Amino acid sequence: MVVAVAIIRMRDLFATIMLAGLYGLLSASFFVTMDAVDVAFTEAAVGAGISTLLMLVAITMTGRSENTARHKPLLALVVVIITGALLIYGTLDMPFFGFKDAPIHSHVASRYINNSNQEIGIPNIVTSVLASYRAFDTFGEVVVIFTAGIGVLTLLAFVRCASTNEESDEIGSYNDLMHKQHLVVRIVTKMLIPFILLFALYVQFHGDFGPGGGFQAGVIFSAAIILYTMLFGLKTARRVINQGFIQLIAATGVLLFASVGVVSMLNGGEFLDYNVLSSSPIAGQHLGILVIEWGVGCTVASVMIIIFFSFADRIEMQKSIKKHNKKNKESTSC
Amino acid sequence: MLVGLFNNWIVILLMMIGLYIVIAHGNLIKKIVGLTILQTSVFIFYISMAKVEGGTAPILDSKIILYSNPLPHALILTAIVVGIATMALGLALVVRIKEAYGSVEEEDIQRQDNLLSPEKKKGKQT
Amino acid sequence: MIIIFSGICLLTGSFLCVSGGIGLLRFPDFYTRMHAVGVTDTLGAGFILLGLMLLSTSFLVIAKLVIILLLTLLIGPTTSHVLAKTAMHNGLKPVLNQALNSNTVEKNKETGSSGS
Amino acid sequence: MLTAATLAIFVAMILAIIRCIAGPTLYDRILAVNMFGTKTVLLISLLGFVMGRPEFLDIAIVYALINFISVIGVLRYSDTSK
Repeated sequence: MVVAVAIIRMRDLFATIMLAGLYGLLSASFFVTMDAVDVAFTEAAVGAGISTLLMLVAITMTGRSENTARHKPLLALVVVIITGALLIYGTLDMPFFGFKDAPIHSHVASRYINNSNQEIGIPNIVTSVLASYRAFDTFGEVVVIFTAGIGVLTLLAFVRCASTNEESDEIGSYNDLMHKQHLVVRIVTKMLIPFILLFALYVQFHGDFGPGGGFQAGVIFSAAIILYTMLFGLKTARRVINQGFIQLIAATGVLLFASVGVVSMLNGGEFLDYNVLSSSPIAGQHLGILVIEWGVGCTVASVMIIIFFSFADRIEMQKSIKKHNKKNKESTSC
Repeated sequence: MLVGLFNNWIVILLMMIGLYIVIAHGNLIKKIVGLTILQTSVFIFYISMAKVEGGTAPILDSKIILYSNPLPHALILTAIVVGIATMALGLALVVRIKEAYGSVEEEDIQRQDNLLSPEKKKGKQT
Repeated sequence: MIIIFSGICLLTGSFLCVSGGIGLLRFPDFYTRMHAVGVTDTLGAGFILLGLMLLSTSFLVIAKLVIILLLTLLIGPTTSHVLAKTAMHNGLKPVLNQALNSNTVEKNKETGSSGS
Repeated sequence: MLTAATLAIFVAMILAIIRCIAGPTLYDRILAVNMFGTKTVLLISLLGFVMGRPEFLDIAIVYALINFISVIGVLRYSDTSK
């Protein structure tokens, strides 16, 4: 909370973003104390890692300082205080914290807790709710993420001219430069990246039994790729992972999710009803959840990578434009 | 007696801070940070509703009887990832605005718009 | 017996963590702060994880704790190294002179009190 | 013993937050965030033991990894921003 207040006061945007990252860490540890391990998992990977990075990248393009003038702070304060007072008045009727018989616990939740072991057969209730009971919701979320990826692509993408010869030279020189500058980090990173990828796969397939699942695994996987990109340069990373290939994977994830639903419809059930996928209902549920989590993981990972790549691309393009401008100026002045 | 509502008040305070940043600050990136705070306050609200006194995390085990409510966890889990995707979209918009206007301050952008629009009207009339 | 050992480890680790925090707050310039944090952080984390390892019973938990321990051992020094290198690269000079040193201490106190 | 260690880590975290808010230079802030991340790893593994379900150490592993990645990223882009 103190951090949030400090965020208002801070004028240097860089400091603001560091504080925002800290805030993400804090809220994630709050989630752990509130028993929400899955949520803490996601918030750890997203709030503290990727969002901080994205904001930083955006800031390098937009400049770091903030204008001092704030328009109508008094009016804003009045509006905020009135809203807050109304909301606090509203909370007076809320059930107390940790109360067992609160209305939220009395409708569907008890059914999820009591019956999911027989109906779905996996220990992690959050995964079973996410991937089986409310699979249609999750499908919607995945589509939203996919759309956001497309949106970022359309906003930031540009046509690259293919000049392979120059590129390879550039990569070589860049590599030498970076190798001298960040020798230790690069070697440590090379050691770490396989473990991160392996851990992402573990999270992906262990989601049925412990905290984890497609969303978290996707974010961790993309974090590994982003780490590689930051230290070895965008062009090298593009050689490893082709842009078209990631876009294909993103679309494949969504399609995989949808096709599970269609297959279950063809087998005589309803959309996303896994009971009919296999001979026994529980085996069907296992299969369905596994495939769906895989689809979610694919989409999330590739969308995150796409977003980061397009931001990084922008930076490189702006740099090269600046270089061009400088060269032009020099030539005109001569 | 009112101590039981303490968590709600903290959430509301956070929400107000986020709202204040969104309204009162001109910088677009700062506004996005404010939105993130607002978003996180909503997450905290849901998660604190799901907590049951004496319960543990909703992963089944033969020894444990009382669990926290898994439904809000599932909702918030997806909401976080969707949140970052939309945030990335917002940041992309900000970057494009910076390229088009040369500034990310709301007032500068509005001033440039106001300068532009009368000329357009004139152009239409002639 | 094991419980006593783990208690000793946990206490040492937490003492190191707190002393690292105090060092982060009280030391005059960036490099000394980094020294305080970089040294105590890794050692404190190691001790606390060792204490937890002694407490845990199942094999899986111990394996995970060992993984965390290895990660902190690998990552902690690396980040300190990169931080120091980047700070040096971008022209942040360490305070070497004694007189200068006391000056910066006062300055830091001022900025600290006004900032917090 | 566990509670004592948890409290100590809380104190260290609060000190790190103060340094992060007050920190005169950028690198002080990064350092504070880095230390905060390490402390969070420890706090989560301790909390798992306090609550009696130490299976949740995966979260701590993710923290350790993500902390490293974000610090490297911050340094990388603070370099180019000048």
